[in-house]
Amino acid sequence: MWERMTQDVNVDDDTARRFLEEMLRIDIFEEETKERFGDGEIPGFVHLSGGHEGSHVGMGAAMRDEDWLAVGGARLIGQYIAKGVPLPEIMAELYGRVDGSNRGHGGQMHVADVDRKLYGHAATIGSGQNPAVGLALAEKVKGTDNVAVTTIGDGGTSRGSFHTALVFAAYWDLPVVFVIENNQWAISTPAESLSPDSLSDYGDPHNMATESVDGSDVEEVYRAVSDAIERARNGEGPSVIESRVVRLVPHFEGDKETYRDEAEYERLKEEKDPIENYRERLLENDVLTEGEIEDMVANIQDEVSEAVEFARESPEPEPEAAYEHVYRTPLYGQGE
Amino acid sequence: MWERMTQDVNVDDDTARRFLEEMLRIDIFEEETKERFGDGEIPGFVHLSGGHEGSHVGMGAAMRDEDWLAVGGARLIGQYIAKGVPLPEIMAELYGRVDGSNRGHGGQMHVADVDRKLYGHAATIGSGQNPAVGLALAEKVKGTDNVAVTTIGDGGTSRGSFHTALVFAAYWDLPVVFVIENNQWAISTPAESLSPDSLSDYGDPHNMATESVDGSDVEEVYRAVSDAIERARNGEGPSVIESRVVRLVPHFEGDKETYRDEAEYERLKEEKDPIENYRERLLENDVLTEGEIEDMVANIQDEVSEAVEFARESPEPEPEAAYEHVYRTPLYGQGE
Amino acid sequence: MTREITYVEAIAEALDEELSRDDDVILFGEDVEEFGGNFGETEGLYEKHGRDRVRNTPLSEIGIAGMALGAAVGGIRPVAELQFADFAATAGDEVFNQIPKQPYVSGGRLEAPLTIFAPSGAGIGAGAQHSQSVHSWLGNVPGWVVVTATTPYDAKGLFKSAIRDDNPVFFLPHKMLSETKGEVPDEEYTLPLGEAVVEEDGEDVTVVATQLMFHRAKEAAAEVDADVEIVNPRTFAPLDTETIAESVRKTGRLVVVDETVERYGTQGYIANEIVENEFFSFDAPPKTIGVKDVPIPLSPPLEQEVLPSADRIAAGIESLF
Amino acid sequence: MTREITYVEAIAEALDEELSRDDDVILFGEDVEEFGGNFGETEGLYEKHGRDRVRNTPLSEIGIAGMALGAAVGGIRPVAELQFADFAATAGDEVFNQIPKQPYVSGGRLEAPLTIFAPSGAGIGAGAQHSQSVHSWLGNVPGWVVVTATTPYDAKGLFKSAIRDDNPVFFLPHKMLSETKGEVPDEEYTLPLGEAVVEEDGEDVTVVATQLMFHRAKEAAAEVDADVEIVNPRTFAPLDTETIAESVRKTGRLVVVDETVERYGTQGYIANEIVENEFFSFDAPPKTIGVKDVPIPLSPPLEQEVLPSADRIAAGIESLF
Ligand SMILES: Cc1ncc(C[n+]2csc(CCOP(=O)(O)OP(=O)(O)O)c2C)c(N)n1
Ligand SMILES: Cc1ncc(C[n+]2csc(CCOP(=O)(O)OP(=O)(O)O)c2C)c(N)n1
Ligand SMILES: [Mg+2]
Ligand SMILES: [Mg+2]
Repeated sequence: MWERMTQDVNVDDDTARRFLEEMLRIDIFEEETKERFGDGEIPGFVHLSGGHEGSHVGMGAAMRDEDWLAVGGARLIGQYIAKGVPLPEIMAELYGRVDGSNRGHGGQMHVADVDRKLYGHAATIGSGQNPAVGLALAEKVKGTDNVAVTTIGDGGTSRGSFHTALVFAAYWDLPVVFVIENNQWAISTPAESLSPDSLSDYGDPHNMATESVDGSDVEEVYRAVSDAIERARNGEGPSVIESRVVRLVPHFEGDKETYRDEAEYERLKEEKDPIENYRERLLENDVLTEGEIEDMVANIQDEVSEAVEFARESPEPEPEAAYEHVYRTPLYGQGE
Repeated sequence: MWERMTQDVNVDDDTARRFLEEMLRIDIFEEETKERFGDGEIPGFVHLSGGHEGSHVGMGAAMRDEDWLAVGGARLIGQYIAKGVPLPEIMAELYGRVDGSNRGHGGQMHVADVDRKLYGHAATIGSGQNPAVGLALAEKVKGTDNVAVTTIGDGGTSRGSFHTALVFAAYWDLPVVFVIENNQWAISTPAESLSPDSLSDYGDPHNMATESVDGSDVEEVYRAVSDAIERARNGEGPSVIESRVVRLVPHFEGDKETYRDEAEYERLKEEKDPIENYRERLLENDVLTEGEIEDMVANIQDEVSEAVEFARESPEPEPEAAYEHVYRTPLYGQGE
Repeated sequence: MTREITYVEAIAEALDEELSRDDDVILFGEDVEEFGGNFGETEGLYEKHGRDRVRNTPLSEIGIAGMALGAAVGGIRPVAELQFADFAATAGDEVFNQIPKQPYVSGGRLEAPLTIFAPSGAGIGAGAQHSQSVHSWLGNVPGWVVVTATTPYDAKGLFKSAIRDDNPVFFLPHKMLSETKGEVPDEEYTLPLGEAVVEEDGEDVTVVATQLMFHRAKEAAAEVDADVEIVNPRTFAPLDTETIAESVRKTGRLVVVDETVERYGTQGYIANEIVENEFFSFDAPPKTIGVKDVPIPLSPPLEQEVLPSADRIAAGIESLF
Repeated sequence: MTREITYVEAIAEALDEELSRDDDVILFGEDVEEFGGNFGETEGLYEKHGRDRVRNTPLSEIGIAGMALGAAVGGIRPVAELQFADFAATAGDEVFNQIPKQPYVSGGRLEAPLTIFAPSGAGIGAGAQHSQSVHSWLGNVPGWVVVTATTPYDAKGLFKSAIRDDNPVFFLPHKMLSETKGEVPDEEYTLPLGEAVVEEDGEDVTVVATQLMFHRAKEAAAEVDADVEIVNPRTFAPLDTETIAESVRKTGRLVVVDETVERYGTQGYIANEIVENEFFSFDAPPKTIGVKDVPIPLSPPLEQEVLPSADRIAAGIESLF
């Protein structure tokens, strides 16, 4: 089912190093998040991205800063990081603090940063795709060549809202790239019980460009998303990409994963860890040395520790903040 | 774009006669409806089926009485008739009277007759498909081999609810036949601006059986829907059929149709009237004579006049009826 | 100077003027091009402003509302039509969970200056799924500015403000008023959002009413033997309770009429807000009038039965004396 | 005989018993099989009743709710779960326009004996789209029977009745109560729908409260210097106003606490119903308490700020004396 990963490195060394570094950043940030959540420092839900790092980083690297990202599925933090939101702002938001990206109003499921063109995530899975179409429309109306990339999980593709977004994007040939992160599970429901051969087939009736790639290979995702973005930028319309990944972590922290086959799970952890595989590939191809990687890890660990410090030191919002940002006031014409 | 209609008759003579008769019944009933609406006797909206009669009759004939029909699109009355609801009950419902199928609570958009397994119509276009999946599930749970047929317009396929219904039907291989009546228009929006080549392609990613037929040919629709129903009955799962028809009437009575090209419209009326074409075909093949058809028409005219009389004589509901049927009371355990 | 135009013409003028005024305004929805909207509200706009600014969409309210949200966040000012107000539910997640909450959830970093408009209300025999008054649903979801229109003057002035406002605004004309006529200034004008207006002065009883119910309340006021003050809230969220309270402090009596369903509709909330804060101003209990707790039936006599009539309003007023 | 079980266990027992009792009952929703539901509410059911009766669905609330409607009309008795009550909006057309209206629109010819259940309420840091109390939305749509659960006893007895009732019922447990324990009879029992219950007798003031707010109201009652009567409405539509009215006729004072958003929420309607009909029984204005007009924020201190606390309820009670 999974094709063997190619052992070549098909990007330049700098890019390759950045890929590994960014995947490690996600991984280390999330490991820390898990600890902090376990210690009760982080409220609410925490969904981690283990196994998706290659997909997130490949996609992020394919985008320009000016391209929008509308996050879907439940693997969120890796995408926020890949879109360039600073770690301290993300961590402070997970903590629900005033210096968080959303001033503590949103939390893990809602990190948004319009300045960095991160639309954020609709916590109702599958409600981010039509907004992504709207973001692309706005860019088109404004005459830019920026595109909108939007992700969704295998589970989310069952929602009609996803299909409507395909209809709308195709209708005006808008620059939208739909990335389906098929990690084989919607919580406990296996994607293999869905009828399509590849979930990217959902683009076929619309005559969209579609592709299914091994999403645990950062370079493959980078290539496929780059191609799709280029088409979109050139006015060739939307694409649908299935990024086949594995969820190497529970659905959310606390999920006992009773529904998973243990042997298969172990095999996947062994074979499909995007970071481990890429690390080995870079070592084999002499792009990096063990020592360089250790330095990289150490640096990131420092960054992450700083992010945690930042979050911890950021104050809880004052109670009155609960009533802010509901409306922009005065309303038009009010009080004149 | 339209293939030439075959001139053979491929059903037995009795069936052929019933096809023509039933199409005429729809046509004559609707002509009368139009008049009665014009005279202000019928309240609310009226959407007519001109051009869809072959599709409705072919589909209705392919079904057993025990099969469910969940009506979609905005061409409604022809489908109610094809499912066997007595004309007086339909007409009385259009009038909003107590002897209407729905006791005047529903009207033209909501004729429902569970005894005849007409689920009725969701007046929000595209909200009937998931209930159809549920109807099929109920039959399966009860161990019957009855199927659910559900129609939708070309416009309605843009709603995600339709796609979700495909996902659910495919997920359990339920006996559902999705018929898309593509009449080229969603009010004023042309279907040709949608991206699929055939709207039945929407079934392809689900690996469903799909077919696109000339829906103005009653025999073609009969054959295609019969095949799909047989598959469904045999446990071979859902199908999607595109029935390519023409809307030879305004969207609803009152629509000025400013958006249509007149020459093309005239051509379609000339070439694609399912009744006129079938009439000629039956005459050419000596299945019926002019005189027999005239008798048929006269009989139906009587039936329709009776339906109008029935509706006119049926009383308006008493005001208190407005408060009935909201809840079945007493609620469970209430007042004990 | 003023002239008489219809309510639908007022809506079309508002759209036309805002499309002309601001390049960032774009209009989309089902059948807004040649067809001109179900009630004629977008007639001529596509011809004048072109297909990039006035766009027919495929048939999906989720698509329309979701696209409007993204477009607004993306920096333009979308005005999106739903053909019937009932279809707010058809785009339920967008309308209840996404649009009104995104600005808040982002801690104010994200703006959604969009307007959705949709004709609401009963009276044309459109049945249970095309006749609802939904400002109770919308107003119960913080984040929406919910605006109704009662006259051509209101329709134009409020719609223009809705389009210019930086919040998501849901604008609700009433389909029974489409062809009613009224005075509208020749000059450009806007009306403030979030402010109720005393439309008729009176001393004895305050009647709160909007849309079709406003007109029926006026009829009722003419029938009864009391000096009726009529307050038109215009905006249902945020609600200008102060204007209503001030009126009740004067009259001592309150009738709230609205076309939403009574149970958890607008009426009880509005009445209770005033009662709770102005209890000792009341000379009689408050009276609420709305659609009884039933869907809207098709049959015209049944539809009229459930829709508050001028007589029912008059009886409600009289019951307080 | 009784025993102590948790609220979630009570829900699971109700499902188990009704699945055992009636072959027409089937259960479906996201992750109801091995996973056992987000709060453990379907644990063990799939193993016991099999995959034909307990079904994981693909991820679509429209699919779930729409399929439930069809299955009910088709003659079985579906019980469908939405993972969060907020997702009522995600199946907006089904929940607002289709399910509750089809029986009425068909003139009573079509029955829809389905139950949808979904955990509601705030308090677990789930944010604006997973924390809402939606009985104000649902109760504003005639046709739904809307039921909430306050204790394990209520949860089991009301859920069983919901499943057996021939109307569409929306059953709303509260996620903060999942692990609370309470006495539940060993024997089978059901509780009546449509009937409020006086949970605590008192002479001075009536407090109406349900779900989490009931428990906070009880705390508040212990804090204040007044003899508090607590009425639990259980069913929000239809609403048993008579039981509340009777209490107020005795106490002369009314506080309505609920977790819906205050503007067009349940509180104002309930308070006003009593005020309108029992005006002269009141010794003080009514008092309503709910979530202020904001979405639910993530930050725990902010979330607690907007969620009515026992202190806020106590202050509300005291303000009436
Ligand atoms: C509309 C909606 N339904 C259900 C949920 C609850 N839920 C959260 S994540 C999830 C599974 C999502 O699966 P998938 O789309 O494959 O994304 P993944 O978790 O695998 O990243 C579900 C059912 C939700 N958040 N939104
Ligand atoms: C959800 C929804 N959106 C919009 C409408 C208004 N409307 C009624 S019929 C129609 C066009 C339907 O087109 P199509 O599905 O092709 O069916 P046809 O009218 O051609 O039979 C529209 C937009 C509706 N009834 N429901
Ligand atoms: Mg998944
Ligand atoms: Mg059509």
